[in-house]
Amino acid sequence: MLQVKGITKKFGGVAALNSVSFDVGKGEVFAIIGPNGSGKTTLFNVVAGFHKPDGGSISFEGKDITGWQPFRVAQAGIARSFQNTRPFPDLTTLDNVVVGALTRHRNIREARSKAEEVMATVGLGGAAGMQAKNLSIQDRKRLEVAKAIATSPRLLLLDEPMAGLTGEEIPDFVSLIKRLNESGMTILLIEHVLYAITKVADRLMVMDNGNKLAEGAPGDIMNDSRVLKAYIGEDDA
Amino acid sequence: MLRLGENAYWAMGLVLLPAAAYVAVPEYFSVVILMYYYAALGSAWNILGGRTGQLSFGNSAFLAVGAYTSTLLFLDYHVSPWVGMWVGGALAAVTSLLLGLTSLRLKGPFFVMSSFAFVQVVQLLLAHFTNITNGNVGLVLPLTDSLADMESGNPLFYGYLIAGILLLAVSVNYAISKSKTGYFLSAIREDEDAAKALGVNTARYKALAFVTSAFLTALIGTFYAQYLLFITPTATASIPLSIQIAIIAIVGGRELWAPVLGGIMLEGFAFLVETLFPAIPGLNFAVYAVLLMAVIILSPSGVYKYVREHI
Amino acid sequence: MLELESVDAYYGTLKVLDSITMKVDKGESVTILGPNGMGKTTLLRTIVGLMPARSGRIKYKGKDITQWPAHRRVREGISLVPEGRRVFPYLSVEKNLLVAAGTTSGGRREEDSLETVYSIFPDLKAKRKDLAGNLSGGQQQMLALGRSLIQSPSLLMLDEPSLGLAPIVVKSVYQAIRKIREGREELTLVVVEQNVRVALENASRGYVMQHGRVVAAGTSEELMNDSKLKERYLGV
Amino acid sequence: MLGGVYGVMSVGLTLIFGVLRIPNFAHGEFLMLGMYVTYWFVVFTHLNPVFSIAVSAAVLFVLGYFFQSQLLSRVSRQGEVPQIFLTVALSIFLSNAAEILWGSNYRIVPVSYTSTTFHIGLVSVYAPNAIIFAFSLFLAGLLWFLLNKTHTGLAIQATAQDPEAAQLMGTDIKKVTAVSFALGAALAAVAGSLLAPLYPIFPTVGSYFILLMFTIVVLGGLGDVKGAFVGGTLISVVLSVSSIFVTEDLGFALVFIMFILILVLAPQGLFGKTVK
Repeated sequence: MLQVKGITKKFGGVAALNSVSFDVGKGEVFAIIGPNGSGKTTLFNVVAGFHKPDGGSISFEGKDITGWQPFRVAQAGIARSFQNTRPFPDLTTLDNVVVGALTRHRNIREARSKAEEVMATVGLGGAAGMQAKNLSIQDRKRLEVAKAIATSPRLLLLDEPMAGLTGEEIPDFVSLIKRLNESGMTILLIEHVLYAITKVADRLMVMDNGNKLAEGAPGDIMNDSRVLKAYIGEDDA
Repeated sequence: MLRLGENAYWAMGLVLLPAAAYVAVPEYFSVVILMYYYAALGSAWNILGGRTGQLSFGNSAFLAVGAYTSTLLFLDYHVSPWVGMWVGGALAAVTSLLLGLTSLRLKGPFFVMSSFAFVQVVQLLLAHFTNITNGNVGLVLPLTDSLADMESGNPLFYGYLIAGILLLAVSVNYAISKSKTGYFLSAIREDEDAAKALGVNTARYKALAFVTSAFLTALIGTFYAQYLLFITPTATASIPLSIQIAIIAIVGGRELWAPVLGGIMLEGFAFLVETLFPAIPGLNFAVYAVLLMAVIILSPSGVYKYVREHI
Repeated sequence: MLELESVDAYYGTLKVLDSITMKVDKGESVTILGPNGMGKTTLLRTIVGLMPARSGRIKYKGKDITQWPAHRRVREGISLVPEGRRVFPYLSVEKNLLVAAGTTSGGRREEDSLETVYSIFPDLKAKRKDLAGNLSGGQQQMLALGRSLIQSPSLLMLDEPSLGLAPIVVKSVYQAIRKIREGREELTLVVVEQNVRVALENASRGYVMQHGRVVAAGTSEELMNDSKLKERYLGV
Repeated sequence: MLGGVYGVMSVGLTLIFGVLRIPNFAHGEFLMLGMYVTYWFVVFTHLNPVFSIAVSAAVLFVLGYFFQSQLLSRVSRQGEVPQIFLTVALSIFLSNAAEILWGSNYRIVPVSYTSTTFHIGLVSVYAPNAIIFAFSLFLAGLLWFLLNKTHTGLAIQATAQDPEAAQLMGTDIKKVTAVSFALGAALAAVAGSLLAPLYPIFPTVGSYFILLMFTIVVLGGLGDVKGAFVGGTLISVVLSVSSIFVTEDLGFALVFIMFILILVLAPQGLFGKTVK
């Protein structure tokens, strides 16, 4: 469904991404893990059109979308969430989601009912009338996902959706991701909470310093010594 | 229900005020016209500045485009201003589209500065091409008192003409606020990148807001020309006027009736100071400036909201 | 040295620090752990005064500094090396150091202070005329450390010093930190680090944060060996 | 010759933008006040207008400091919009206050050397222009020294680049911000004093210069001190060359169109320094 080939991105001469390639198949949950600063978010920004890559190509459902503007990428069926949540602060929670739904629906009433449905799915139904800037961290995380799925994407990019959630709240979110996946959405996510990933992802890719370090099933990856080293840290540091 | 009620009250008030003023205080009737004129300019500005968050210090350029187009069409080709005003609107829309395609990608203060320069360019061009515009001397419209020429000896005519344009501007604002475009414009104002991520073609919607705002402003330009029957580059495409338009909407706020309140309040205030202290030129604006500072510091989201919340 | 008594902090209406109480003694090295978004950075920002504490008290060297502006806290010896280094990109390396020295030199000659920093970070001396924005990530981290060092702080706080750096560079950053501590037994260190092992190896005690609260505290050994804690809060 | 003074009048604007991130719409009025200070100084003391520079700089420094620390700082947390409008309000206030106090008549500084020219080799030089030029160079040097060799100057640069990091360096950024605004206002006043013997003085003279100053700072790169002088020189050349080929007003129109294009195409300015 999504093919990423040899993506390179440089900032000020320093390579933030070094020829990274991976494929995501239809219906998969594919996760990218790696320490902070390893290039995960940059990779997301390149896929979603917020950064133009310096090399490589991206194709989605057979179309070459390399270098497309973010709104075109979104219209093509790829929605993203931001790691630092980006609500429309002065709008109500419901209106935030309506904005997303309106990119697929002409009619406000339809968009509103779609938005209400999405709000119920993510568990935000009770906060519909609240201004988005007043939501708690957990609800902001939910809103971030709600806005994205209101655009009825076929591929959903989630940037650390569980960062800021506690151990007790994570299982909820894991089951939400599973439900979304079962409803037919392909999901590509960046995550830092490792044990949550192992419960939800079909495949993992590990990044370190802008390079792809490993790729495979969660079980194999978790036992890879290179991965542990990048994650837990070098013994002699 | 309450919202609908409020809209009805405002609209009714706007329609009744000219007639009431005409009967009660005919010598001050021109003040009502000026109030409506500024309220309409503020309302048109609000579409870009309030809903989209792109502050323009350049809207008077479109007033000039409207005023000059309908006037030149009338003087040179005997086209009635009733037709000319729509041509002016269209021309302003095209101009704003061309400008918008280049400058709307600028953010915050950079867009402000570009719009500021744009007015000056329009003013200099209008002054320069004297063979068409008669330069800084300006153009005088013939006094015909004929409704077909959008003229009348009865001031009430102008009161209702500008009331009509004002209600049109407010209605457009209302229609936008209830539409998909309105949702997208608010999203752009709140967080443009987040709006893009949802698939909103932000450049297109900003341009749409800009074009609509320019179109309405140009209609007001034709009114201005017909009311005074005299236009000059410095009175139309003027930086002080542009800034005043922005101030009306900033002081009022970005809600539907807020720029109307802002326009009525500020013009009423200016009139009051002028009447009370006619001997001191400059005093009205100096006091106006102090008042403006007070509003910005004490009630940054506008007087309308402040009144709704506190009174 | 540093005491926090039920400190709360907010972003708008969002509570980001919830009744934080902690105590750090002179010469200690303490680490603060926890997943992203749990308030670690906010905690450091509140201690240095970039974020106001809405309630509670912060005491430093026995004085109540809760209401002090940031620059005053810095001048009294609290220094923070911020996340992402935040060097002044358009100033030369040396001017970056001089900005820091200008407010806190306390009568020492600037050349001496510069030499002290250059002796610990010889790379910076070689690059002293270069714009800081043109340095590599590792060099910028050294500069950020150098800027703090030149202030002769009593309390040095580091926010994710290894963020975005290659492992070999991380190693040299921690070597530099150890070098800074040599001969400065009085210097107190508070480090936020997501690399749990590196963090605990370089600290004597640690706090674990979750949703703006301290949920666990202990010596490095205790935290290192608490596998349940690691799974539950640290996500490893 | 006027390039230098264009630089001086714009450099304050760029300094204010660099630290406060807002275009100061009252900058033209600061210049206007500088001109009036010189006018009254010469009228009362009969001294050379050059000596009024210190006075106008001091007056506007105080006014600038007061305005930033008492008014602008109150809304600085709400972003740039209220701050921009406050500078607009100040601009309206100052030009109208000037009209109330001194009337709207044009005033001319009574100077003896206004019409003198002298000769350097083959070039004949108009005396006031030469004085202005020499002073502009001197001020540029002084400003460079201030910004690069003093702690306050370094603190101003640091605050412009990253206010939070500057706080971590122990900088009192509230004070630095007020000082930057005050210094910017003082520089505008100095330019006004330099120009006073050449231009008629009236309450709205500032609006004649404001857009030109914006153009110059954008050309040189907003917040870039050196760029303001380069931009000032370039604009004065463009204006004098274009006045040969087209009329003066069209020359201005071209400059302002250029301004919009540079804003869009090269927001760093034409000579803006960049970090690789």
